[in-house]
Amino acid sequence: MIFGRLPLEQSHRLLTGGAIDRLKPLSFSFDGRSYRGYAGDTLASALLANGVTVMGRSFKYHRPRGVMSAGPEEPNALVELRSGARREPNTRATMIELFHGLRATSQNRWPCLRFDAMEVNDLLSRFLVAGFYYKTFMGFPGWHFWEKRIRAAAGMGAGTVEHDPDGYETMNAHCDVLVVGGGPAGLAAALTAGRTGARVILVDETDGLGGRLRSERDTLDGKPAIAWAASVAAELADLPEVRVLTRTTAFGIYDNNLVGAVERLADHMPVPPAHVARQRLWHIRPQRVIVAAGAIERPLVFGGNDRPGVMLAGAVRTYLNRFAVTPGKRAVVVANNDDGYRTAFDLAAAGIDVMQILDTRSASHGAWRERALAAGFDVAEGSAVTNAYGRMGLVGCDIARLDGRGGTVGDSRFVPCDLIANSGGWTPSIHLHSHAGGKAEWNDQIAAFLPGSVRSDVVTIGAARGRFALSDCLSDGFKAGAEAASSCGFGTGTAPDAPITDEVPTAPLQALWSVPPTPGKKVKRFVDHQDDVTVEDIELAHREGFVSVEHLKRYTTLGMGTDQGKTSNINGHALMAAARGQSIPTVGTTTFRPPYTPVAMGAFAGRTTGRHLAPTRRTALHDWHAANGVVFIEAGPWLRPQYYLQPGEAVSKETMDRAITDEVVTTRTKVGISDVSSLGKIDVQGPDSAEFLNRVYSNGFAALPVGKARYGLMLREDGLVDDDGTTSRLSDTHFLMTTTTVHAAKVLADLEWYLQVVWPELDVRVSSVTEQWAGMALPGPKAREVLAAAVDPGADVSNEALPYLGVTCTATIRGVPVRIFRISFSGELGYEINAPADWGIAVWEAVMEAGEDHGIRPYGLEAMGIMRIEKGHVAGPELDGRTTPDDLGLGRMASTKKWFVGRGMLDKPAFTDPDRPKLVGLVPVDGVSRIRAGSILVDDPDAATPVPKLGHITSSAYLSPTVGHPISLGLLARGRERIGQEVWAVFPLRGIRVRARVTETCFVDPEGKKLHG
Amino acid sequence: MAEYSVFSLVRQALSGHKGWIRAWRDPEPKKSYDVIIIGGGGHGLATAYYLARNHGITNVAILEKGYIGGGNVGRNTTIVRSNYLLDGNNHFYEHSLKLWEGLSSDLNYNVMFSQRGVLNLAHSDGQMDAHARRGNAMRLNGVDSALLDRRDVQQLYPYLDFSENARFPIYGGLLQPRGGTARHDAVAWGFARGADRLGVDIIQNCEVTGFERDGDRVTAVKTSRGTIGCGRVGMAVAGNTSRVAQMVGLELPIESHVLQAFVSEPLKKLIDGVVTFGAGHFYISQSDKGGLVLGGDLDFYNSYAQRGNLPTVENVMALGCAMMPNIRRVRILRSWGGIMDMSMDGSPIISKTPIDNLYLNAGWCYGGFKATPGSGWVFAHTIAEDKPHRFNEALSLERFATGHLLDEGGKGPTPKLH
Amino acid sequence: MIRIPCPHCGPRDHDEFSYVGDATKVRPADPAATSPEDWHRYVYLRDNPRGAHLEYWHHIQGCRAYLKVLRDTATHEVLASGRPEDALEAPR
Amino acid sequence: MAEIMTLPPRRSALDSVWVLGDYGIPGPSGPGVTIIRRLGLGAIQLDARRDTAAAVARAVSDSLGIALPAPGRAASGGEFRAIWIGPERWMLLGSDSTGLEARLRAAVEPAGGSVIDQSHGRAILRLSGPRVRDTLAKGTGIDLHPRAFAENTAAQTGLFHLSVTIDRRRGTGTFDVHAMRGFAQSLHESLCEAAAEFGYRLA
Ligand SMILES: Cc1cc2nc3c(=O)[nH]c(=O)nc-3n(C[C@H](O)[C@H](O)[C@H](O)COP(=O)(O)OP(=O)(O)OC[C@H]3O[C@@H](n4cnc5c(N)ncnc54)[C@H](O)[C@@H]3O)c2cc1C
Ligand SMILES: NC(=O)c1ccc[n+]([C@@H]2O[C@H](COP(=O)([O-])OP(=O)(O)OC[C@H]3O[C@@H](n4cnc5c(N)ncnc54)[C@H](O)[C@@H]3O)[C@@H](O)[C@H]2O)c1
Ligand SMILES: Cc1cc2nc3c(=O)[nH]c(=O)nc-3n(C[C@H](O)[C@H](O)[C@H](O)COP(=O)(O)O)c2cc1C
Ligand SMILES: [Zn+2]
Repeated sequence: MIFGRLPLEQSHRLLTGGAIDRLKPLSFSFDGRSYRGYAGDTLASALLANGVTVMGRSFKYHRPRGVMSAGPEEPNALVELRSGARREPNTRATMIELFHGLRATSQNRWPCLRFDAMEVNDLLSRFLVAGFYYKTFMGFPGWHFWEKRIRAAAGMGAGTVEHDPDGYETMNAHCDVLVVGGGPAGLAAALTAGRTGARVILVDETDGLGGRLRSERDTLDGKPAIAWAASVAAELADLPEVRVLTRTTAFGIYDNNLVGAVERLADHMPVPPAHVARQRLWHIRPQRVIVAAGAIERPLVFGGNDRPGVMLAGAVRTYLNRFAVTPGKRAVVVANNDDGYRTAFDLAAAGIDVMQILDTRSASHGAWRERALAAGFDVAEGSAVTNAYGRMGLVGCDIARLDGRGGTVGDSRFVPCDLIANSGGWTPSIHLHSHAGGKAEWNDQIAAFLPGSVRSDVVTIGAARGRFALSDCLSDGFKAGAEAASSCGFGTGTAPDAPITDEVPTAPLQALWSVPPTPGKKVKRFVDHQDDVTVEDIELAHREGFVSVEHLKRYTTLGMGTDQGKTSNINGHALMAAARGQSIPTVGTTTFRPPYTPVAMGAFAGRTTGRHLAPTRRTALHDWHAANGVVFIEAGPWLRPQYYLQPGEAVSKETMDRAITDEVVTTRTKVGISDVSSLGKIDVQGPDSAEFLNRVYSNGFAALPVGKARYGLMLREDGLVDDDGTTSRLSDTHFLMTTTTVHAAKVLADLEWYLQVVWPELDVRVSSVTEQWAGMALPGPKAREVLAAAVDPGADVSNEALPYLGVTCTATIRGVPVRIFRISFSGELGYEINAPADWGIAVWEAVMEAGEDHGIRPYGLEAMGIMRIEKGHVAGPELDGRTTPDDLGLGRMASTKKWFVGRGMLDKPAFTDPDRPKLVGLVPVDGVSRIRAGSILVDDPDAATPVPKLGHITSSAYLSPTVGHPISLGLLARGRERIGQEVWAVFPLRGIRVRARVTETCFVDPEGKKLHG
Repeated sequence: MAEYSVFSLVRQALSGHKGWIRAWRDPEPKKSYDVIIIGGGGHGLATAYYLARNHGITNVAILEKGYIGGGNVGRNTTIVRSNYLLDGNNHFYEHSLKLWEGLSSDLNYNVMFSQRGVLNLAHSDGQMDAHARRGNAMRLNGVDSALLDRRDVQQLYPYLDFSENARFPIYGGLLQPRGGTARHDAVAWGFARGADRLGVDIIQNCEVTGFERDGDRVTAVKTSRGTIGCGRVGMAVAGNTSRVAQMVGLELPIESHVLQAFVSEPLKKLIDGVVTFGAGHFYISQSDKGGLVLGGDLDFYNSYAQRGNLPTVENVMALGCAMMPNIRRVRILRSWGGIMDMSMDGSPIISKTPIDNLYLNAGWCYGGFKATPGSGWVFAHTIAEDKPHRFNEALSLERFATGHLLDEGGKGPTPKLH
Repeated sequence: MIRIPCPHCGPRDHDEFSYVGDATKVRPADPAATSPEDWHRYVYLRDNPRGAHLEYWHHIQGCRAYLKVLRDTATHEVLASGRPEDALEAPR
Repeated sequence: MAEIMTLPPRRSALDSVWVLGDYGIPGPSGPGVTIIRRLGLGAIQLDARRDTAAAVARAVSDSLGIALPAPGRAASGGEFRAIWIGPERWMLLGSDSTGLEARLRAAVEPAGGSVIDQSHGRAILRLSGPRVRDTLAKGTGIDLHPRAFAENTAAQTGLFHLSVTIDRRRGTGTFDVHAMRGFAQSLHESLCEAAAEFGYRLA
């Protein structure tokens, strides 16, 4: 058992009421201490039920903080949830659903929550004002010294260094109407739209439907409103085309109304069930979006307003009504709107002493006030809390009368209390509206921004557009749902009647952006609780010229915490507006950006990570390699044989080197076979095929005879080399092009481009046939004998019938029709055999069998690489996108007789500069030193920096088994003129320098006798 | 209080910080200036600062359409390095890096330049070779770099994916120890304050809307706050370059693309330096505040919207989670975009133009933050002397026509690929 | 996600496509008669407008057709789409 | 003439991973998804070239008795299925024994069509069961709801980042997925992982 001690009793839990399940007690721990809560609790409500008031520490001053809200806006009560590889720092206690065995710890404190050494920052706070770090730490001992200390103190929770064991996935959905938010407005909208038969998706961030109804004691048609919500939920569940996703946050609207949403499938459980992802990221593509995201309450800004026990009034009602928790025993209520009264009634109903209702409005004569007075509450108008006291929990507060001009009248009065419920009005959640490109329009009546104009396919309703009365939310919802469905072709567009509410009409609020301090007291008034931004910080920013809201934000970090200013931005911007003497809409607001609430990186990544980061491409011969000692290597998406171990060998440097050398030697002296299936193969058909190839290749293809292959070079439009490969003419109008593995997709796309866009007059079709054919190269002096033995009787592969660059499509091997090309990358007598992929292994085995007596062995990429360097063939490192044909010694392949892609650029001065690096061979003068690829070629390695450079080594073989010493290729300035001379190949990263002799590029059989043999 | 120091801070603390003055003035634009710099981003501000500091030219205005630092200087991932392959770039960026090393003292503003090391991972032999070539070239230029093998990388960053599960195993990497990060906003503000103190007028909310011409010369700049006469004009408007250039009839080898960036919730120190993935575009570091700052590829289409789309977000996160499977549970707090002036070879342009007294600073792609001081330095020189500094000779506008391209990646004239 | 109406497949997410770029650039029809300056203009220079931009996309994961799209680079709104040979106009 | 030989058996890309059985967490009425491999199929790509579409279509209908479907559609005719996969491009499917390629070649080449054998280049899976749509929706952005993707609808699209053809067959929620052979194992892994929470059967 992880819980050593007995659970404490839930001292702050009401005996009845709430939506918790008292029959399902759950044990959990916080900071190592065991507690008990109920199913339906959040961590915050369960801690409050157990009388725990301090749940976190603030970012900068490390002030003890309690819970301020009951929702996603929570800035204070952030904890580390779970442990080990699943540790999740900065998790809002208000959003953690309680589960059995939950473990959470406080964060950003040392050594513990109650005694935090970093609280010294609070004492030093007068130095640590906004932006102090820009003004100091510049001279000795320098920023590096201080940064270490600051980094150690900064950050909130600690991440883990272990790999997350849980899975994530993505899900796509389409619908007619998406409703974001399952409060009364969203429920009404989803229901109306759903009843028409339209495809509807309803998402809500929380674990259930009802929104604010879950927190309030409203009634609908005389019954508890929450019962109405439950009945709507039940009806929605029965509608076949409606999908309800709870625990799902719509975090952003992207172009064309793609709504990103994250569903927490298993965050309310100890670990995800087998085969179930922890979270699922939804791509929702609705025709219409209805945003019914509700509103978020604003705190009042007064002295000590961050003390544990100071809560938003709406949150207090949530704890009372939904969780049956009493967040205090003696409460003071302070508000600039009628919510104060409403809260007082709920507090009283739960048996809590309401010491005082403070209405900051100078005069309010609304119905709520009348009711409160009638009920005997002590109401003080035009008054507010001016300072709150109590480090680890509230003990009381000063209250004073406001003079309406930023000061107080008369003396303040101390009122003992352990709870302050405060409300500064409500801020509509216009985040998604803003993501969709909608404007924010200031509204004086509610003192907040409302959604302004946006396209007709995203509408915002209910509290999210400032309609705070329940009846208005409902009528908004019924109307929007009907309209959205009918615009998608469902229903008549008429809204049903809304149920009847029992609302008490409300009087307007009176904006109040900060409360003056208790006369004579120095107080801290927090605007942004998480980042410890105070009224004074905002004034300082103003003094120093950081007066635009964007500068204010960046200078003070206002609104930059995990809550993104949900509770602080409007207060902060309003205070800046006041300092500037301008209106709030003039000053404006900062930009709303996704995500609405923070989203785990893993959820975005989904399955596309780890092994699945990119799909793996296997050749048709893969299974043979795997059964025959292969070591695979990643080559782009492909897995290709790197080399083959002999039975019983394990991977090591020695076995690898031996294998590679043996593979080269076998191929050069006998015969080898390798898998070249990954080379791109493009089928080119149509009467204009030859003309087309003649245009895209720099060398001529018009006259290529049927049954012949030719090496071709392709340039980009900018004149630099793009790709190479051999192309064969299978008939007058039918060609097979091959490309390098890496460029296969790009070359196909380019060919399609020229055919579809540039030369639509050419009658040619191109298709990839890479996957259709397994490809095997069969080079070596014995290759013809092996091939002759492999092909079925009747096929003639003699030098006469199949000469160098010959092609035949009529042979069969084991009955399988194959294409045989007499081409070679290694410089040996060689063939490439293409066999339909499903028969690839059968054909490969037939060839292996035929070669057995000749000592055939398979070779991998390493041996292939060495042999192509021995031949001086160019590959990826030479085709690096910066070389011209002439740089590579392929200048003769740029025809002067015709136009081809890239020719228009070939004459640029820089491309014809004789000083350009040219491809050469390089060998160590001492005959043994390795010349590593990536070495730089210089005349004088000891020259003063910057050392003039002549070029670099592109490819190298540490040992050419054929010539018996290391060889390499490089690009060297005026290289062809330097053949026979010596240069230095330096590798300062490893302190290596090698004297190298410049040679021709071809080290083996330069006349190409073997090819033709 | 104008001078910043620990003493002034203490003194102010004792008097409630009432004595601090504006970091820069908010002047009305004058009738005309010797030099007008268009664009109050890092480069524009640095240029004005060095015009005054190095060349004694102080009758200078910076015209900024919004608030200074609201462009890319305020929305980048703050990586500073000089690990370039090609000499034309390497010398320039190294000059810039050297300036970074003394910048806070020079400006009397802590830009929090932090040399925590920039590590580029490699995932194949070919990539190791390419890194080696770059590192060797840097060494020959006197620039620090180190080639790490797999084990070295594991020691530095044990939580990267060294498991069997990694799709692209880590072979090693190239480390530039002197590389690092800086506090982006502070760079803008520090240069602004520095320039202001030398007499430069910083004029915000002043959008350039056109030019008055006299033949091959620009005589005045039309703005949303009136027409302002000019001696010379330097243009440093990053993602908006083509638009402003079009006002004088210049067509440029530039496309505007959106690049997204992300910051996570603040964490205790988790990542020491800057790490970039080699098997896809992804880079990450941790801000002094504790947020992981990360980014990746462009959104691939021309865009002037400072926001991107979800597929790129997912791709960036996929790469990040693959490289560092320990950050999957870390939550992204905010995402945003910036408009990149993608040049056709992926390298910048600091150059004279066909218009006699108009100078161009553009084409930064996603690498111009690290260039800020160096760019300002050589651009100021180019404007003051009417000829390039030796460090921006290779960064000319003509190079596209002559073929003297600076294509670090060899991607060719396809901006989205750089 | 930008939804791009493919003239063959209907509207699809933009991540099925690969972006090609400026469609107002027309490759010189007679390469032999094209000056280096015109090649330079074709390969390197871009109008790069803010607002309506005529561009090519390639439906690479779909029907593999190249399409012409008129798209607003400031809002990402697709104003029109068609085949390469179509002359596109913004609606209304 | 070469003697008539029996061809070796075709080896599918999934032979090494296809282990029959039930996996994951089945739903109340058994596995949510059943996957079978469609083996022994000829898949012949047919391109009509410039101005030959009508003639090619006529030739196909005359010789195979199948009408080439319009964009976004698939059609069955006799023992064949034809799927539109691109402008003037179709994939024709029929079992190996039908001699499909030869018949097509004979019919359409004179009419100006091109024929390409892709039989070995594709792995074709058939998915059916109550949770097929949910499984596929984890990997593709297209709308598979019957209102949007009725029988005989076919799409070239992305599935788990791979290019595929999705062909909605007759019957409730039966889809054929054609993938490139080389990626077949990757696709198979993704499909199985996606289906595991619904339970799946490899049959
Ligand atoms: C997401 C992202 C990540 C990046 N990461 C890095 C990185 O890690 N390292 C790195 O080195 N670089 C990085 N960069 C690139 C770097 O930020 C830019 O290259 C660099 O900031 C551009 O120079 P600037 O600061 O002058 O541009 P900006 O700050 O964009 O300045 C240009 C200014 O010109 C103004 N302007 C435009 N038009 C007008 C007009 N008509 N009139 C008046 N003013 C006008 C704009 O409002 C803007 O303020 C990144 C960029 C982004 C977007
Ligand atoms: N007393 C007041 O002045 C006052 C002020 C505001 C609201 N209210 C009351 O609150 C209710 C408002 O109704 P409503 O339906 O407009 O809002 P609501 O607050 O009841 O419901 C909004 C719902 O949206 C969800 N949500 C928000 N953003 C989301 C997102 N991005 N993704 C997923 N889910 C998201 C929330 O979890 C919540 O359940 C009414 O009952 C109204 O009377 C009263
Ligand atoms: C290096 C860096 C770190 C950032 N850290 C944070 C952060 O901790 N919290 C936050 O809200 N935003 C952070 N931002 C993002 C800014 O809030 C803002 O999104 C960005 O500067 C772009 O501006 P805009 O969103 O106003 O367009 C950071 C940005 C950068 C460049
Ligand atoms: Zn298409």
